[in-house]
Amino acid sequence: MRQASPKAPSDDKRWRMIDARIRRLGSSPDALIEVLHTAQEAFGYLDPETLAYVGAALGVPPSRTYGVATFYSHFTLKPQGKHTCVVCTGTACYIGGARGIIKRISQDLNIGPGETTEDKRISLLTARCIGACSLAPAVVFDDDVQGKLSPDDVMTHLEQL
Amino acid sequence: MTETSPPAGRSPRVTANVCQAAGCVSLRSVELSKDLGDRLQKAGVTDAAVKRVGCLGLCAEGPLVRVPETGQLFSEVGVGSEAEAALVEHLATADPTREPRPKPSSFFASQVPIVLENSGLVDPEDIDDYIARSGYEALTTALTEMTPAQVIDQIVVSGLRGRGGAGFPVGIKWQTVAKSTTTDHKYVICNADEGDPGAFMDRSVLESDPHRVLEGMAIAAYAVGADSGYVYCRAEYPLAIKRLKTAIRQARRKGMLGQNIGDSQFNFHVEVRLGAGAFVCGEETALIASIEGQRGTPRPRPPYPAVSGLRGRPTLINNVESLANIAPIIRNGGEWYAKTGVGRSKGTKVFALAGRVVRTGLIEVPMGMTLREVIFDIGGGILDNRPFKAVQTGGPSGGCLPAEMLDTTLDYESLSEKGSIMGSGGMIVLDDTSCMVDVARYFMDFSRDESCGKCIPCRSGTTQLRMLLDKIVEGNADMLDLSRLEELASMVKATSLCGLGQNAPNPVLSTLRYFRSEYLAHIKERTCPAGVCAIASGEAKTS
Amino acid sequence: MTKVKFATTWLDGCSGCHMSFLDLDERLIELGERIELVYSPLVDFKDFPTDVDACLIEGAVSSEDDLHKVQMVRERSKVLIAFGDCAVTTNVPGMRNAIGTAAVLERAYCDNATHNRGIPDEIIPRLLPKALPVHHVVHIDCFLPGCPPQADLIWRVLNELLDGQAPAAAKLARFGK
Amino acid sequence: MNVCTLKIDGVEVVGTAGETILDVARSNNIEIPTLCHLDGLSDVASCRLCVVEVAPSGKLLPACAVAVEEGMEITANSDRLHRYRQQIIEMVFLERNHVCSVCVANNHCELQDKAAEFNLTHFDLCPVNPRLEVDATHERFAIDHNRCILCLRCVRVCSEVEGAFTWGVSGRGLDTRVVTDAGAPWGESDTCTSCGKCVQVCPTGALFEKGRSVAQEKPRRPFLPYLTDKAGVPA
Repeated sequence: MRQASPKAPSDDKRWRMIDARIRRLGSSPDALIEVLHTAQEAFGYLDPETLAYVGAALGVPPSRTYGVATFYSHFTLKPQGKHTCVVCTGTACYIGGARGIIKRISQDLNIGPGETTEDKRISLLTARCIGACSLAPAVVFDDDVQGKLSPDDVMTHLEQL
Repeated sequence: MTETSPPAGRSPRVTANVCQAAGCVSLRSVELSKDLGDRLQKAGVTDAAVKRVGCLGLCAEGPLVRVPETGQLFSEVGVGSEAEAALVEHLATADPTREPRPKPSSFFASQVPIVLENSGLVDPEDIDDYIARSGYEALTTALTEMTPAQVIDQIVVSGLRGRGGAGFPVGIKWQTVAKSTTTDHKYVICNADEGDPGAFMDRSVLESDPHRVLEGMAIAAYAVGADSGYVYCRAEYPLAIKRLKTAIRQARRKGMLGQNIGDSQFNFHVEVRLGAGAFVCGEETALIASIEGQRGTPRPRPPYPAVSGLRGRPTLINNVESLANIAPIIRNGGEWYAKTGVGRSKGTKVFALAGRVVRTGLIEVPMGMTLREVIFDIGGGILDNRPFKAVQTGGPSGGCLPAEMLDTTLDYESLSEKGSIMGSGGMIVLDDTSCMVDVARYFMDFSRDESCGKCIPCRSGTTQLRMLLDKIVEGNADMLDLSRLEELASMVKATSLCGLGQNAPNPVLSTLRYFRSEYLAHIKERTCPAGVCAIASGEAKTS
Repeated sequence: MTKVKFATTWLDGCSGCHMSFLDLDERLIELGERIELVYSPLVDFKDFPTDVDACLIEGAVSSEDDLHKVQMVRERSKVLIAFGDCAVTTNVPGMRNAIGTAAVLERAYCDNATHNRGIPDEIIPRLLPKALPVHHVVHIDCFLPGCPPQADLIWRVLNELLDGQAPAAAKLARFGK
Repeated sequence: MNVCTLKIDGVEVVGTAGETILDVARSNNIEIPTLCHLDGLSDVASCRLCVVEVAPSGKLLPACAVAVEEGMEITANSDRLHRYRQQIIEMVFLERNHVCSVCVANNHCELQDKAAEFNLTHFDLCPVNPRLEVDATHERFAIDHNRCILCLRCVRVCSEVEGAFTWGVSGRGLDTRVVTDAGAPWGESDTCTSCGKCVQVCPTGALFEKGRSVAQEKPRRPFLPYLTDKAGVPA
């Protein structure tokens, strides 16, 4: 399966980051998940071109690359909105009112979990537990964890993003 | 990393240990430590230091600051808050030699910190601070004074069992890996893929005391003959990952990891591998597949990873908390460790206490403490004085115990006898506002979403169980559905390929055992006693 | 000897199971000696009697009419036999279940219609959201799958029932052919 | 050669090291049902039909993937196992949209056979009825996901025997699907050699040759053992 290392699809600097990660990990198929992390950090999501490039560089067949990218919930094959809002649905948050928060966001912004608003401003995601149980219910706005939130608080935060 | 420190050579009169674990960080504790430094400087206080430390435990009342010299704990210290002003005042004037030490609050009084002994005391991003508190002493002792077999002996004597959930004796696992022969590498993997909803023990340990885990891994590697290791950590824990990577870099520079550790012949290299959002990767064989860059689907065991694991080589997998226990066991001896605990459950257990209790947070208690003591003494009872209904341990693989079981002791055997499990340490308290059928459905939903899809009983069974529970909470089920639920639950338990599927029915089985009347109310009277489930009244039942 | 009051009926099916029943051929005469056929689409009875001993029911429960019919038949029959794959699993009528009622009606009455396009709101019975196997609606005493159930198997099952035995032969049936 | 004696369903049998419980049972004419297993391919132990009870722990282990050991006492058939196997078959039927009467594999289908073998006359549980696609873009073959039971024989034969790695697995849980390459239509695959092995090993009518009508898809499986040795390594 191993071929000569492929050429990056474009001059975009971000490909060089990915290349560097691939080299550091020895271009081995083992490194697939690590490199996909790097690629998703760089581009925000994994498009077919990225998957093809990473697979070719690591000697992983397309069916395997795609299989891994779709298995793990952290990886996304769709572009995300400008901001992300991750509602924790861990047990403490669930019994603490996460359901009401999701309902409110869905109603007000007209998006369900996993969806992005029409203006591409906000993506609503859910997490199985972010480990901030003492702050239940918790929501992560971009990378900022906020706790003990009411649906109203969440909407206020979203407006201020 | 100290924000302000007194002139070199002089130790500070008082120190403000500012919690920098994820809970408090989200409440702006990083800004707080900067602000405290500024305020002290402005006030001309030169003999007080501000130090960034790991988790102080009482997460619900963050941001937390402890002054170890006086024993004072300040909670809800927001930037610019009154609490902050009081803290600055205390720092400026307190005289630790005269100040009477306050009695520890009931949250801390009955805790026994072994795993968390450094938590909230050391700076997690400073190896020197760790070393100053006997850090890497155990590793050095092991390398210079003990044979690998002697190290394993101490672990066996300690009676330490796996803290990831299953409770397999750690020493025996080590022996198996040590005995396995290979032509080249053996591996040590630290399982930091803490996936149970409602559990944050491992996150907190990694954020508060990462070197402790690395030291445990290095000792394990020495004992079993491994030369490489991985920490498999959830990608959802960015702060833990950052501190781990910092710790690895520092340990390498100090010669505590890498080639010829402590000038011995022993080499051990550690790398961090990120999970990518799959609960099933907490299962050993799935975790290995994931480190190998594949879909995280489990495979049948045997062969066990101890014989054939990562890349087909003998592999030792222990979870964060298990490994965090290693250094103190080696430092103080296995017998010392075995003195704490009860029956076949030795030592302490860290729990993430959450849900409807007054004081939530991270606690470490000796095995054998009762649920009542944890929930009512440490946790301070139920919020708003509501009645206690159930305590959930072990997450989606565990069960719910009712009030009659509150005197159950926290040990592996008692909990599983009562139909729950110790699990990794999530402990969620439920009051009368929770519907137990809804809670069972919540966990089944979790297991269904996290099923890897490989084996039929788990893939399809969790879906079918969830559909039956849907019927019940919607008021569309009959008694036949209830018997189907029970029959299917035991079938999924018996036939699934891995622990995820085998344990997925536990929340259903335990709620059926203790809260059957709630199921019957949904089915026969078409009402939800807790008022949680929206039961459509008067709808004709068609399917 | 009083004859067993026997009926057959259909819901959403293709009548193929009834054709297979007719494939009993000359055995129908022998059967006629033991049963009295009190209702069937194959003969001209207006109403389903109130005291049927045994009834074969073909087809899935697809519409509101089917729903009422199966409930009425159940009430009036001592032994009810789900007859053929459509009754047992929904089979072909159930193929719409994954697609949804609206899409199916749209396809049939709009996309593929040459004149009078539009979904009828009268005359045609209203579809249920999903086609259901009969036993998801009423209690069923015996299942005889197959598309259609083979005449020989129908023969054996009916004889077992008429002899007052549990219909063991039904277990020899298989889905599909 | 290492020989061991063990008991399966009370019968004393002899196996050699490296043989699985399934191998030994079959060479002694003891029936253990299988669905994902296929001679000539590696075992994944995912269908769980072949689980047997191994004393004294009473744990259920997949016969296809567990090697025999001296002194094992195995229950391969019991009322309990029979009921479990019935439930497994029932759930497979209900998780996708299986309509035997209009299937190309009608009467040549291993799932249909299993239902009959286990005397399943109806299903108690509810169907999931997922909306699934048919990919008929390949020149000669097609896949109907409604009929796929995720045994992954196609994925295994494609990598282990053909070496093409065209077939893979995407998604997880109930959303797991077999896919060609990176999820693009089969007809656009540039790794597929059109060898047709996947079609031959499919236990149901999920993979079939185009132009075949109801009940016309007969698999030709015996070719596999000629191509591979037991462990699925190309000979």
